[in-house]
Amino acid sequence: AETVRVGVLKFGTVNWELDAMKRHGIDAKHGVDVEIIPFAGEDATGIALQGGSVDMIVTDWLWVSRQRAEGGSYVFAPYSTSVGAIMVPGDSPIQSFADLSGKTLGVAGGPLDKNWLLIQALALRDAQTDLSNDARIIYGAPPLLAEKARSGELDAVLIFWNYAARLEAEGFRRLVSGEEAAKAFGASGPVATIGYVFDEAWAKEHADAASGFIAASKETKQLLKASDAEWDALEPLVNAGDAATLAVMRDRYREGIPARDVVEEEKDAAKLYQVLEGLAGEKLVGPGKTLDPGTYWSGLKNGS
Amino acid sequence: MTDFSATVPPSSAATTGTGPNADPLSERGSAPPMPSSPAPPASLDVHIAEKRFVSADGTDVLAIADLAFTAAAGSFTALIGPSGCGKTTALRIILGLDSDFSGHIRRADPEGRIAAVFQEPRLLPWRDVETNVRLALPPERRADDLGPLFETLGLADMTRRFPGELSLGLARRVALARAVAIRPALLLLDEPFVSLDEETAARLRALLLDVWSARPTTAVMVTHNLREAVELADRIVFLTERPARLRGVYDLPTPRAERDAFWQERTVAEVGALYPGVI
Amino acid sequence: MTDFSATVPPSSAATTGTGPNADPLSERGSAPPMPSSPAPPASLDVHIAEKRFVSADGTDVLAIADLAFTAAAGSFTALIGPSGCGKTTALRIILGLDSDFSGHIRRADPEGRIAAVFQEPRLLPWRDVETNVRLALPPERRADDLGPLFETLGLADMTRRFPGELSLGLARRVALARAVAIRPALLLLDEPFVSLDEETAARLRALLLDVWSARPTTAVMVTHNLREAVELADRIVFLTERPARLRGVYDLPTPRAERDAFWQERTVAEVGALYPGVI
Amino acid sequence: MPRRAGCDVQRAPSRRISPAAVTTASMLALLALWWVAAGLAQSRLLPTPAAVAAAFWRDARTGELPFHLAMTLMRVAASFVVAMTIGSAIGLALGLSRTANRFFNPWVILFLNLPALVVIFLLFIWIGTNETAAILAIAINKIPNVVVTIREGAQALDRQLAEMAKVYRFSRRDRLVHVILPQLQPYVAAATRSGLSLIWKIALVVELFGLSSGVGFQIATYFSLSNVAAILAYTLAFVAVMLLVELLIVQPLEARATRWRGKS
Amino acid sequence: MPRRAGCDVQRAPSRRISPAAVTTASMLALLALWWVAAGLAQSRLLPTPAAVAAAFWRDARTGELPFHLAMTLMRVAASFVVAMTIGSAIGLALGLSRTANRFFNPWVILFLNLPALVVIFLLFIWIGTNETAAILAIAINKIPNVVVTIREGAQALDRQLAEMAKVYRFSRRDRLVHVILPQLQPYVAAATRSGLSLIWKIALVVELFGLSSGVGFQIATYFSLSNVAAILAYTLAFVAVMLLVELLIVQPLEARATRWRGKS
Ligand SMILES: Nc1ncnc2c1ncn2[C@@H]1O[C@H](COP(=O)(O)OP(=O)(O)OP(=O)(O)O)[C@@H](O)[C@H]1O
Ligand SMILES: Nc1ncnc2c1ncn2[C@@H]1O[C@H](COP(=O)(O)OP(=O)(O)OP(=O)(O)O)[C@@H](O)[C@H]1O
Ligand SMILES: [Mg+2]
Ligand SMILES: [Mg+2]
Repeated sequence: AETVRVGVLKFGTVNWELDAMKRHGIDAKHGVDVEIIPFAGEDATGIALQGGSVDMIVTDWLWVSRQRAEGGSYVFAPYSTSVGAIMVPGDSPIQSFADLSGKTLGVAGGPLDKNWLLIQALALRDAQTDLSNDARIIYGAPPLLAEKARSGELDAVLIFWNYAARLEAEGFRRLVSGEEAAKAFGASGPVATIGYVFDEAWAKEHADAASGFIAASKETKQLLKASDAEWDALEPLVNAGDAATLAVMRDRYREGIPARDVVEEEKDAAKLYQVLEGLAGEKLVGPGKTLDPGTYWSGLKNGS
Repeated sequence: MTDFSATVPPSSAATTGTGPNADPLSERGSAPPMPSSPAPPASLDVHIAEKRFVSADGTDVLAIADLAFTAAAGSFTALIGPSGCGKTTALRIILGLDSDFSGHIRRADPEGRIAAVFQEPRLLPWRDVETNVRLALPPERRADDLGPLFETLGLADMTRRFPGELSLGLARRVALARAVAIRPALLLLDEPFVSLDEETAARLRALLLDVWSARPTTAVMVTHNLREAVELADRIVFLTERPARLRGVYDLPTPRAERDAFWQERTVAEVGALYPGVI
Repeated sequence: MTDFSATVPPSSAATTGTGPNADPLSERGSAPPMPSSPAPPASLDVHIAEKRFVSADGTDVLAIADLAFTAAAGSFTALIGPSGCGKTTALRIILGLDSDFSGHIRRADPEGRIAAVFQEPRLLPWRDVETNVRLALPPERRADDLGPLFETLGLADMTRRFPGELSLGLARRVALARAVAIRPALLLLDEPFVSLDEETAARLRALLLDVWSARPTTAVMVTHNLREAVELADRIVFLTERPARLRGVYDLPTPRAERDAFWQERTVAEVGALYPGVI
Repeated sequence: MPRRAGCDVQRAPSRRISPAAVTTASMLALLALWWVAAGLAQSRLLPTPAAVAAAFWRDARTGELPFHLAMTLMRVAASFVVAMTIGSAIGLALGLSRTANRFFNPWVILFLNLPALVVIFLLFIWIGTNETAAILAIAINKIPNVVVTIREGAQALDRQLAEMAKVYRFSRRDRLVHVILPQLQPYVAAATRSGLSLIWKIALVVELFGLSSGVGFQIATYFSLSNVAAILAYTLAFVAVMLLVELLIVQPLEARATRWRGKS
Repeated sequence: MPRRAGCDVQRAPSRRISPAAVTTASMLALLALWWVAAGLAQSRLLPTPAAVAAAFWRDARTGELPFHLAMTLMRVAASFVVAMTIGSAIGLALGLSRTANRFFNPWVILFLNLPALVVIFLLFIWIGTNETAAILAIAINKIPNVVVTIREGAQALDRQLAEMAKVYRFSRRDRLVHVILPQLQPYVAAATRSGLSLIWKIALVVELFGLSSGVGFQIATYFSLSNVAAILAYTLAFVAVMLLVELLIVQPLEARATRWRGKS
């Protein structure tokens, strides 16, 4: 079996999947030997892929498209449709965008986070609320913002889905999610914004490994979708702490499993790309005016 | 002699010894006339029973074995002893810079100001000559005119210079200026006149006597120069080789006005005969 | 006299002046007997036309206005001048430590080792006494037995001490030990015998003559002590007040063996009369 | 006087090159080096000076760069003052008292080695994500460094001068101003230079972590977009300010303070 | 001799408290302080010493903590040696030559102020995410700090001793070992102490940014879980090692080097 080195966050969702995959020998079944290489931050995995110390990481198509536009040759295979959401405490009076006016909103990921851009655009379009001016925005690292939301210092927080799930288990509720914003801007279904990313050249050279891995990933997802017991085994990596939290994490993960055809995904991604290009311009998307045509891995279309 | 009255009040004469010049505790001295100034001059009782150093390599160095002497109020004492015997150590103990010894130091007027001319100039290299002197002055006299003093010491045109720009002899003069400028009650001098030519040294000795006799100052001076001691002191304390012990005390009751060249030669010869090796 | 042959080859006698003792360029001197050692001794030609300092406050200090003298191979020259006139400056120029002057310094044997006794001891405070001396030795002599030298200087029981644990007089002796230990071709001394008692000073003077005469060494010594100069030198160079100019040269052709106390007194008086103020 | 062979020491030629010329030459050399390297690399990850200049202008025109730079400078300046004052005082106290030093040394080592992230996180949580917390977090990260540097200086203080000051009854203030501080000058200078840079680096982390303005905030954003040219533009803008501070404030002050050492 | 009133100076009482006792007392005091504070806070974000000890044991038993700690220590040690050697050499050279310093000073300021992130990012991409790149990245971040500290020391070197060494023709090696280095000792000590801590902090960032092992990797991971107890367990494990280094290596070396200063 060919070895595939995958760079993951130690307690990240990708690691859940890979852990289950290896425990059940699903990778071997598809002719690959997955080597999990843990990292401590999103940026670290990107650096590792560019530095050549891993074959595959998980990141978004925007990154891939930008790299391609600038001469890189990475490709994308959908992994999850889960994105961040604005969370508010369960008893919060905030019910709509308009209610966010004058409130303190924490935003993880910085001003160019694509969810944030889409949600802002949505608020402006549907509720005539200019969040970046009408609300007090606090950017920060996700753990910090999560703590601040718990302590009540933030009235609302836009945060990545796994943090959001945790908050949900603690009684927070979802005001709006990235998926809804994406739909509002023309996506025909849930768009997998993050996916496995690897070098096209590598995939060509190791075609069996690449498609074998993708297949193994799919099979593992089905397993995680079907089996609750599997999640108990994953608890050390999920670190939910209690059964209720684990249940929320599990449900949100399952919701995020992409089910649509790659071609549709690609179409929606291209649409969103246009929207984002319009919102943030070159700063966010790089020199490419449209989603780079080779962004989605060709192996997906032929194979499935 | 140059007038530097702003710093030191005018005195009757330079070397005439109007100040008290004998030690009441001495066997040979006669009771001195009390000085006319209001504050009583400091008097000093030194008894160093033992002073040891522990050197960095762990050896124990007995520097002073037994040294006791007194200095009457307003008297001038000279300390003479071989190189490395413990003179500087004794001065440091008197100054209160070293309290790790057995014995005692008693001053009649512990509040009175002390001045020290160390064996090295010990000037602040980053402050100019004038600032070096002025910083030693008591706060109420910080603004005094030091011009005449610098004039006498031949430093008038270098008050703005840094110590690193002075020759060693000039730096020593600045140290002397600092000591006399504060008008101390107790003045300790560690070989103040070395590294100076004879002419300059003589001028500074005259200055020192001037200052010393102008107000009630008790002075203790370390020297290797018996001539110097005979010219200046009321009492000479001789020390032995290390560990320093009291070798003997020689009192000089002759008033300074009567100390002419002939007297000095005779006295130097007499002392030299009593204490072989010091000349 | 103590034997320290390991460091300095044995010489016939201490103060008898077997070394050359007159300057061939001098008007009064006679040609000296050539020394028997293989290497020719250094000879020195000093001409400092002008040396200025720019002080930190911007003033221009003319330190030396015109100073020229020569020292014959193997001769002993004394420099006498008032405090702050420029003696140390002249020595630094001769040592090559200051090249910002007009004039020239010429040595017959520029490769020959120079030793300097600075006006301060300049020891490495973090190295013990012995290491301080040993570091100055040429590599091939690093392992020499320095015991006899330390013995003569009264330093035998403190070779492991740090300079900070020495009295100033002891530290100066270490500096002297360092200078003579390297057996220099040219030896420059800046007031080497101050801060020492008479007995020690006499012993060190004898040592110095011993070393100087044992091998062809040209010596230049700054001193404020005319007696010392008369005892040791073949030639005395007198300087004026700052800016230093040549005030005069006095040659002493009398062999050292014949310099008894009476001769010394007479000579000191004679020189003192010729150059008022130096005594 | 006849010219003889020998060692002839002549007046040294006076220096002709002005300090300003040397500094300019230095920067031009650096620029040339960079341009050549970037030219050879031909990579988006090592942009040419021109690309960086373009990135600079883009953000300078919008006023973004000046704003974020000003915010960072404000934080750097405030934390610097706080850290130097407190750190010097502690360092001096520990350097002068052997017992105090023995007691507090483990504390110093603890605070020295506390990860910046931990301090920043806790302060942001306790005090809130505001300027006070940011400046305090930066200062706390820097103080131990100032302490160890100044402590070394205090331990190396000249005893002879201290004795002199004691004998002549210098006031506390005089002792500090005229005896101690001049001796600490090189240590203060070292703490200042490496301090400013350390503070700036911590400020970057603080801004990245919980603030919504400042160069660190911008760099983090550009970093997630792998935009090295923009990162360098912000970095060099800060470096330029530091160079100005060095040339216009630190060096003149230092020249004054070390005037007594003389030139050579 | 009759006892008179006056200023009586007596032998000072000998110090009775041993250094080890003081250090122990210090750490106990720190522990007590922390426990009280944690008790008052009652927050997951300020765990008690017991909670941290539990976290420590949990990861120590699995061998995880010793492994990551060893990796970090290895990187810290290697970068320290590289940074101190190169930094001291450059610092000494710049401190001794006024012209070289004038020329390279802007470069020093540039490298001093390059954000750690930028250096780490570029090196990881150019060299790859491996140990060489990591150690180099850490060293490059630290070198300018060593340079500025040692440079100050070199500028404050005693001229008189340098002259003495010149007259007596000390070899280059002797000059360095016996004249220059002893004077640089306090600067080297300052650079060492604040250096070790700085290097450790940069190592944390490096490990966070591209490595799969080390304390930084673990801390960042626990950080995403807001697990402060585990973060503190790793931090304190490193601090403990640094304390041991301080007590068993740095202090004895320093005591030897400063023996000549004498006690007081
Ligand atoms: N810290 C120390 N450790 C060990 N020995 C010391 C220390 N300080 C001084 N000594 C020794 O104590 C003795 C007395 O020293 P001191 O400086 O008092 O001599 P001194 O009489 O002033 O000599 P000099 O005339 O040379 O100045 C000397 O032998 C000296 O080496
Ligand atoms: N760096 C300097 N800047 C300005 N003036 C200086 C500097 N160095 C020395 N001088 C001045 O030059 C003159 C000569 O100094 P030098 O040290 O040569 O005197 P000296 O003859 O050795 O005196 P002494 O007998 O006191 O040692 C002095 O007036 C001194 O103040
Ligand atoms: Mg002494
Ligand atoms: Mg001199």
